Amino acid sequence: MLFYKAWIETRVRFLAGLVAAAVVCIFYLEQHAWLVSMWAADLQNPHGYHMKWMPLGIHEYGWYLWHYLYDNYLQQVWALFAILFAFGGLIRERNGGTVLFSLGLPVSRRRWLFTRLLVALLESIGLSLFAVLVIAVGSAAIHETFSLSQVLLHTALMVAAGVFVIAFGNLCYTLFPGNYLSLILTLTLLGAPYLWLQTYMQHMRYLGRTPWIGYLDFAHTMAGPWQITWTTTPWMALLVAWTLTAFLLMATVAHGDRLDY
Amino acid sequence: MEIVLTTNSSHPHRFFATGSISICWKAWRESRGRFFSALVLLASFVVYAVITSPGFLSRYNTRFPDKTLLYSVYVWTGLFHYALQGLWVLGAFIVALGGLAREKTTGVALFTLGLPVARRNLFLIRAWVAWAEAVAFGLASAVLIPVLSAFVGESYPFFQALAFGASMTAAGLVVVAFGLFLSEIFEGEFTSPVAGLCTLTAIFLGYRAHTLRGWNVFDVMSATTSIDPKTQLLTGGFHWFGLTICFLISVVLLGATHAVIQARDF
Amino acid sequence: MAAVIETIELKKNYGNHEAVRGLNLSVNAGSVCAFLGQNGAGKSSTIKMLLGMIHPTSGGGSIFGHRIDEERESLLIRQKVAFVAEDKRLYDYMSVGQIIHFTRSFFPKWNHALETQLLERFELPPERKIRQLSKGMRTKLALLLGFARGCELLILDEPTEGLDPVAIEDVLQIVVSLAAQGTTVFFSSHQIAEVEQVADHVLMIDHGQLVLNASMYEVQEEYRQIQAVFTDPVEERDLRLPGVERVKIEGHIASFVASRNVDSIVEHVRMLRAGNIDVLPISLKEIFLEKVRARS
Amino acid sequence: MFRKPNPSSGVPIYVQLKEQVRHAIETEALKAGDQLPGIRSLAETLVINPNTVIRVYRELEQEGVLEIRHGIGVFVISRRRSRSRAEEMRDAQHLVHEFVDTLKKQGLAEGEIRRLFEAELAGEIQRR
Repeated sequence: MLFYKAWIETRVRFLAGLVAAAVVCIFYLEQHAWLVSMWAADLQNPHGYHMKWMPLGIHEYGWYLWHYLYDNYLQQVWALFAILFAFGGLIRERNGGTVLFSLGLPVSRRRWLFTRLLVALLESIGLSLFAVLVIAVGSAAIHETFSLSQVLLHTALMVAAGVFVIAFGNLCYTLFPGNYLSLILTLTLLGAPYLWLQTYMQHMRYLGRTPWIGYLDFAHTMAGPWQITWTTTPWMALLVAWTLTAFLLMATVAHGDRLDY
Repeated sequence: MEIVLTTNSSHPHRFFATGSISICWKAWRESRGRFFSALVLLASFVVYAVITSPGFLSRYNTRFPDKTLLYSVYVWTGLFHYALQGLWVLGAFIVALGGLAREKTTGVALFTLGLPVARRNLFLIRAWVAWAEAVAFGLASAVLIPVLSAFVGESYPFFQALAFGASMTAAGLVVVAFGLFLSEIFEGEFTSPVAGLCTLTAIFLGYRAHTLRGWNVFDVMSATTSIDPKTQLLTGGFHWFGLTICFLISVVLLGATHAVIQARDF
Repeated sequence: MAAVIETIELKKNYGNHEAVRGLNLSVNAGSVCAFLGQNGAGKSSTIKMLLGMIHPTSGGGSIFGHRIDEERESLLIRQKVAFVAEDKRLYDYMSVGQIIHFTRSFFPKWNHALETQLLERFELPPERKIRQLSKGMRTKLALLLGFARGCELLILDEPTEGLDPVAIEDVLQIVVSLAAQGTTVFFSSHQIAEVEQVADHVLMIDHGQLVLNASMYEVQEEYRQIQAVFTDPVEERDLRLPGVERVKIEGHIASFVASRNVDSIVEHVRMLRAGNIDVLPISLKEIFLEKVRARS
Repeated sequence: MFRKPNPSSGVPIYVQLKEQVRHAIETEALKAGDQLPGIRSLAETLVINPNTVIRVYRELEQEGVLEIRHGIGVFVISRRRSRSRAEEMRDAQHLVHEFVDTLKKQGLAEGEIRRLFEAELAGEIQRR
């Protein structure tokens, strides 16, 4: 029954998430032909930009999907909605006035929290699978073929590393409930390091160095290499992500139990 | 315990003045947290952009020697036309949220509506405070650029930064009005932010990738039409036409929101 | 009769405001115990502490033997206790039928007969959204969700607040019939008439401290209002007798509120050459006003 | 048969209920041997605390008005005793009539007589 309630509360956000993911996927599939032609033109004329990854982009559709979706925009949209799914819980009910009723039920605060997080995780998985569906249909429409297993592996990696984002979103909401403050604070506290680390690590990789801080670069962990095999999945980074998530969950549980309603 | 009834309504207009000041304070009090976090977000981004600019510029120029990148071009394309503008849009939108629809769910709308303040004033004051906050953190971060550039050994004309900031926040009224509009239609705590963020990011990114190449509000905000293509600094001529269009759209949006509030029953 | 609810030196501070100051109360099984107090006297804080919603600053308590400040045991408490909060708001997005179905899934001993009976007596339309219910209807729904849980202990925080007289009579009748079947009821209220009608034990709290803990029998049998007219003026000091709660002297007339051994007080007053002595019964309301006004 | 007691009348509910039961017996609404309603049902109909009903039944049992047979119910004591009760009431009324006349002859107004009686009665309730 708790799932039923948690699902009702986040139903609208889930639908908005589906729409957003569909828009992003369709948009970049539609752009594919135009971008490839532009890169080809650039490579031809000597003055144009000659980027290392351009030939890959032209010939490898799989790489294109990975670069524009799983390494950039779909990942960011998915993370944003994973955070939004994690918002809510008893704290939100406090200013709704129904928290006394909820706490009156023989349900421990932890069970409330874990139900909310589980529903958020399931919705995030649903969102990412829906994106795969849109890619499949879109790719067929633009007559491009891609390896479904790679895309599914990327989805799995994104979600596996993404649990950190869900836990972080929930903790942030518990600490700064309501009045949209939690939304902009989560975007700042999570967005800034996410972007900064991504550019910094790209620069480092360009120089060929891989400092230890690379493990905190969630953008890269969630994206992983564009061709995932058993050895190339960033296991260490995943481990770091999971331990951090565990810490976050413990903090949320401890804070949640201590709260007065 | 005797209760003494005192009714001195000698200065009715004074009540109006203090009334709207307290509504102002209430609007500020509600969005204060979001204002400061938006300010910090924008300021820290400007600091990051300016401090890493020398390294970036030198790297860029070594790789593409024939296309040297001017500092002013870097500032405009990187900040005013892309990242800073995007963050400002995000901040302005979130600051504009809240309002009577939101209060309805927390059950406090009846109290606010019980006050002797017309719904029109409640909304207009909140709109004005939201826009003032957006202008404040927009200008603050814009002005920060020339100040920090001195430290990094670059120079950026103070007046230019101020003009770009003013143009961004002035045309940005559309974004604030859009935020106000969404937050008054949807009661849910997350429906308006989610809907707003999705549409804004979709337009913002869509505009980048040539589908919406034509005129749109972001060009007006970054004053694309009145800058010198080479140095990307303002060339005096001010893009009045674009600004008036933006104000018109904002007025339409504010009018629509006002109508929604008047019609809504609490 | 085992005590169902027990608190030992229960304290709660909000910052430097002491909401509850060392409360020792006990409620016996099968009794209908009323919890009277002004607004802000600490009633809701105490009730929320009993159910683990607020963590006590110090001291503790137990319900059915389970400690209230222990998260795991508080869960066991909430399986045996039906609670109806002071804030009667429920999930707006659910309908009446949905929320009943939702709550029923947590309580194996859910009383379906009582549920249908109350649904029709309170005239609650099952498919209407809670958002569209009036305050009174929402209160009736919250009470239904509490009564139908089939629990041994019922804790109600101002149950009849905002209800029409017909609904109040229904609620009191349900409380009385549940009490007659052995359910213990602990309810806070401002309606002293209701308390006198339904309760058999009274607890009065003021500024976080217990000022009265007596059964309704004691209150009606032992509490008396004594008025004596003295020929020559008398000092308040020598009227400070054991059992006298409060003395008020206006010129020749002294009025006492006595809580016990009224006979010895009357004898003593007669010895002080009092002229006319009247001994009158005192209503719960006057006791409440005396207790609260004396301390404020 | 019984009216709901008035909680805000200042007179305790158990006193009101006792008077109602006595009145029902005196007006012979309840004849000897009749069974009174059960504790739970009376509590529910009058919407009062079950312990109050128990207390009224016990006190009336001590006064010899009712008889509680455990497990079966509560019954009015047999007719013989209650008839003499009615006669006692008539004699008492006669006595009061004469007494009031003598007080009036001494010049007391009706109000004063009534207050004297109430004070005496109140004092009498307290002494028992």
